[in-house]
Amino acid sequence: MMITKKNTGHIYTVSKLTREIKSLLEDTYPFVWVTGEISNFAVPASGHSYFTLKDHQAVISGVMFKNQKQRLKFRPENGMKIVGLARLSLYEPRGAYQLIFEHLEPEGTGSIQVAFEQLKKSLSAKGLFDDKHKKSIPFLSSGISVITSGTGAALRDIINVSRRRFSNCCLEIIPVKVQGKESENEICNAIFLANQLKSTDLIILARGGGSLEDLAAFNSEALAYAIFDSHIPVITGVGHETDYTIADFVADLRAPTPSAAAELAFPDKKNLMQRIFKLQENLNSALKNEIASLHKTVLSLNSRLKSPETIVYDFRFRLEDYESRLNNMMKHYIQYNKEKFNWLLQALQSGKPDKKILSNRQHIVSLLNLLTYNFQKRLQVIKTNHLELETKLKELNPEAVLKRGYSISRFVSNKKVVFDSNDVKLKDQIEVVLSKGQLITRVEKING
Amino acid sequence: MAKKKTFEAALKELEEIVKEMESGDLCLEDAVKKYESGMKQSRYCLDLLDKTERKISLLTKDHEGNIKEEPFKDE
Amino acid sequence: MAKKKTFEAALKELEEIVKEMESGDLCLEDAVKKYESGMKQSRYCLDLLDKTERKISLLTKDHEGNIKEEPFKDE
Amino acid sequence: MAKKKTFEAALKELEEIVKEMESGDLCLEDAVKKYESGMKQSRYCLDLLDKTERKISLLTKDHEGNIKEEPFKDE
Amino acid sequence: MAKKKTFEAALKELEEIVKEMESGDLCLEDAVKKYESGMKQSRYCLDLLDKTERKISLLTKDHEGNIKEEPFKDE
Amino acid sequence: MAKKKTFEAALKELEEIVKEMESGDLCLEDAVKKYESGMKQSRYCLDLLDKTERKISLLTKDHEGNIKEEPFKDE
Amino acid sequence: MAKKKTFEAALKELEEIVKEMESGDLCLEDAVKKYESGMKQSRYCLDLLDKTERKISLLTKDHEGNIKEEPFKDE
Repeated sequence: MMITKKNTGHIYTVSKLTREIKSLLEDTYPFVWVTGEISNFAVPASGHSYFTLKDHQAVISGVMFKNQKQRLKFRPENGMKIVGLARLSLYEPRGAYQLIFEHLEPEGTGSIQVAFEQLKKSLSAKGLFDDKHKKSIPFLSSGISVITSGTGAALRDIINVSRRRFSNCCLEIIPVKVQGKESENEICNAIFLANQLKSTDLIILARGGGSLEDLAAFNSEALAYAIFDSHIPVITGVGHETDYTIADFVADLRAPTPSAAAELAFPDKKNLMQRIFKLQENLNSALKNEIASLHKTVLSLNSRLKSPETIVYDFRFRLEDYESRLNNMMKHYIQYNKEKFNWLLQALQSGKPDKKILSNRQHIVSLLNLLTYNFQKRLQVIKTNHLELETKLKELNPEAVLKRGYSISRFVSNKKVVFDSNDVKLKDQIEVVLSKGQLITRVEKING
Repeated sequence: MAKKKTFEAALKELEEIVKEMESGDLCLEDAVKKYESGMKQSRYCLDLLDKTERKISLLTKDHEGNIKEEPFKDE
Repeated sequence: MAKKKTFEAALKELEEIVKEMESGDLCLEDAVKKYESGMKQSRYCLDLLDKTERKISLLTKDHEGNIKEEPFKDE
Repeated sequence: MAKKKTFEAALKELEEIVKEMESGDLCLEDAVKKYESGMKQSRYCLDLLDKTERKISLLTKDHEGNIKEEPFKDE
Repeated sequence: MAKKKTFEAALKELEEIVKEMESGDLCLEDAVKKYESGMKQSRYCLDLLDKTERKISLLTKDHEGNIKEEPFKDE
Repeated sequence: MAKKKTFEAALKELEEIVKEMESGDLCLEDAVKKYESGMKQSRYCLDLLDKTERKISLLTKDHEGNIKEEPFKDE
Repeated sequence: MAKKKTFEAALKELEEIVKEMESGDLCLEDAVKKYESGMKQSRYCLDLLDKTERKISLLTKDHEGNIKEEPFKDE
């Protein structure tokens, strides 16, 4: 039932594992009946008895402490077959487990009355001992009816054990006589009473040790049926005898002594609580482990969740590149167009018409000079022509004849030149034009 | 309701839960649920252990057959 | 709302987001959105773990110590 | 309006513009227009990057540090 | 009015004028007219280049420096 | 009136006059008339050249220098 | 009246007169008359030449020098 495998990958220390095995063993087998053959029997100075118990297949170490041994009615020795009630215990320093015996009795020995054997046989035949009729003992009983002598050591033992193992137990003691004539009846009635009251869920039927005669009530058929008919499970704890009583066979659980019965009836509270605490601890650590592991997973994912900052940086670089390319291209465009423009402007300037103006000006000035020159030349020719004519005219001036002594005669009256003397009459006034001056004359004679 | 569940059953349940949790195959929510349920079982068990007060009584019958209950005075 | 999403679902989502982001095929807007969502999931997961841890601590104390368990009002 | 254009779209546009300008067949007016448009896209992208970075920084701080995330009102 | 003529058109016109002037077949009046017209085109081109350059410089500054972009009122 | 006669026409006329004068067959009156007319044409041409020169100088200055273009009122 | 006779006509007349007088067939009286008439023509020509020369001198000065052209009032 305990956890034996851990797939959480947890690694045990030796001590821890051993401790867990110990509690596992001791919890699972608080008390066991075991049978086997004694060997290697030894009693060292301590007085405790050490031996191995074996059968044809296995061996197991056993010990019986001095106190328990004193109560035995026989001396155990090698080769002896025994039945014993023992706790299983693990000794941590050596990792060895052993059986610590509370009680030992020889197997198959003892003087048994024929009646006992007959009753046993008959009841067994009727099925009263059958395991299928055995009721389970409540793990944690709510109350226990203790049927025993009100004054005996058995009751004290039971109370002591119960106080030790389960301090807040509820005990309902039904005192009975455990030997003598009335004892059988009283015990049977006590069982009936417990079943009638139903205030408990377990019955301990106990008695201290005694002879077979003393135990007569426990070997009675009536008690056997009373136990068998009880709805409440019954644990027997009768005497220290090696022999079984009939009651032991019918009981749902048999303990060798009253205190052993109490031990079987009461779980060890401390142990149980530790077990629960342990489970709680396991529960806590399992959840904590899970949380821790999930925490780790989340953190690891978190660390892989890369911020998109680097993407942003990449894009920034790209944008810078684009922008600088844009700027460069734009500068290039402007530069290119400027150059083209400047080239054209230069071409335009070199085609500036001012040279043409200069040459035209020179051309006009030279034309003007030529015009003036030719005009002057022409004027000169005209002047010369006129002068020549005037000279010629002046040479032909009729007054030149007079300078050679000639004179011209004209009628004063009509200024007509006198060519013929016949035209003249006497006393006519004639003007004589000389080279220098004029004479006015009168005709005195005419020669014709 | 709790009355109906025995100590043993609760302990068993708690043990099962611990086993499941230690197997590690649960999702967080289920693990928490299991954990809570486990704690409940454990508390239930502890309560059961602590619930009763120590009581030892003596049942006797008088001559007329009437049952008498009286505290047992051994302490 | 957050109550309705289990830890496992949030963790799964976070895992998906991390994977998608690691694949590197996201555009800027999506990457930012994924990152945001991833941060949210991771916070949510861590919160749940913290809450759960505190709960355990309270339950444990209640048992061994003196502090009584206080009911979680948000549950 | 700007909200409707994704960063990727703007970047793509910018890329196209740079390519067109580098192909070198544009007249001055077109080049200027392209340049202006390109600068606009680039500024838009830078704005988005700035915003994104601030957001990331807030998200990251919120997660690692103490500052609480404040909702982005413009989204 | 100037808005309607592109830089390229003005430059082309200027080119035509230069070509015609270089052919040398013009009479004085036409040469002067062409020169005048050429100078006009060239001034127009220069203005456009200047404007463009200023505009680019502003856009560039706005981005890298501190000066805010002022809208070009004449556009 | 001067506007209507081109520089080239005036120059042509002047050239004709010079040629006629050189032929030498002119009577005084005609010679004088021709001479006068030649002088007039030449003055006209020179005037045009002066005006043109000033105009070009202004255009050039305006372009290369700082002087603002003043509209030519006589055009 | 003088206006109406050109320099050439006057000169022609003078030439005729000289020719007639050289023929020698003229009576004295006619010769004297012719001579007087010839002298008149010649003086007329001379006057015209003087006038023309003054005019030209003015035109030339105006052109090359500083004196402004004064309109010829007798034209």
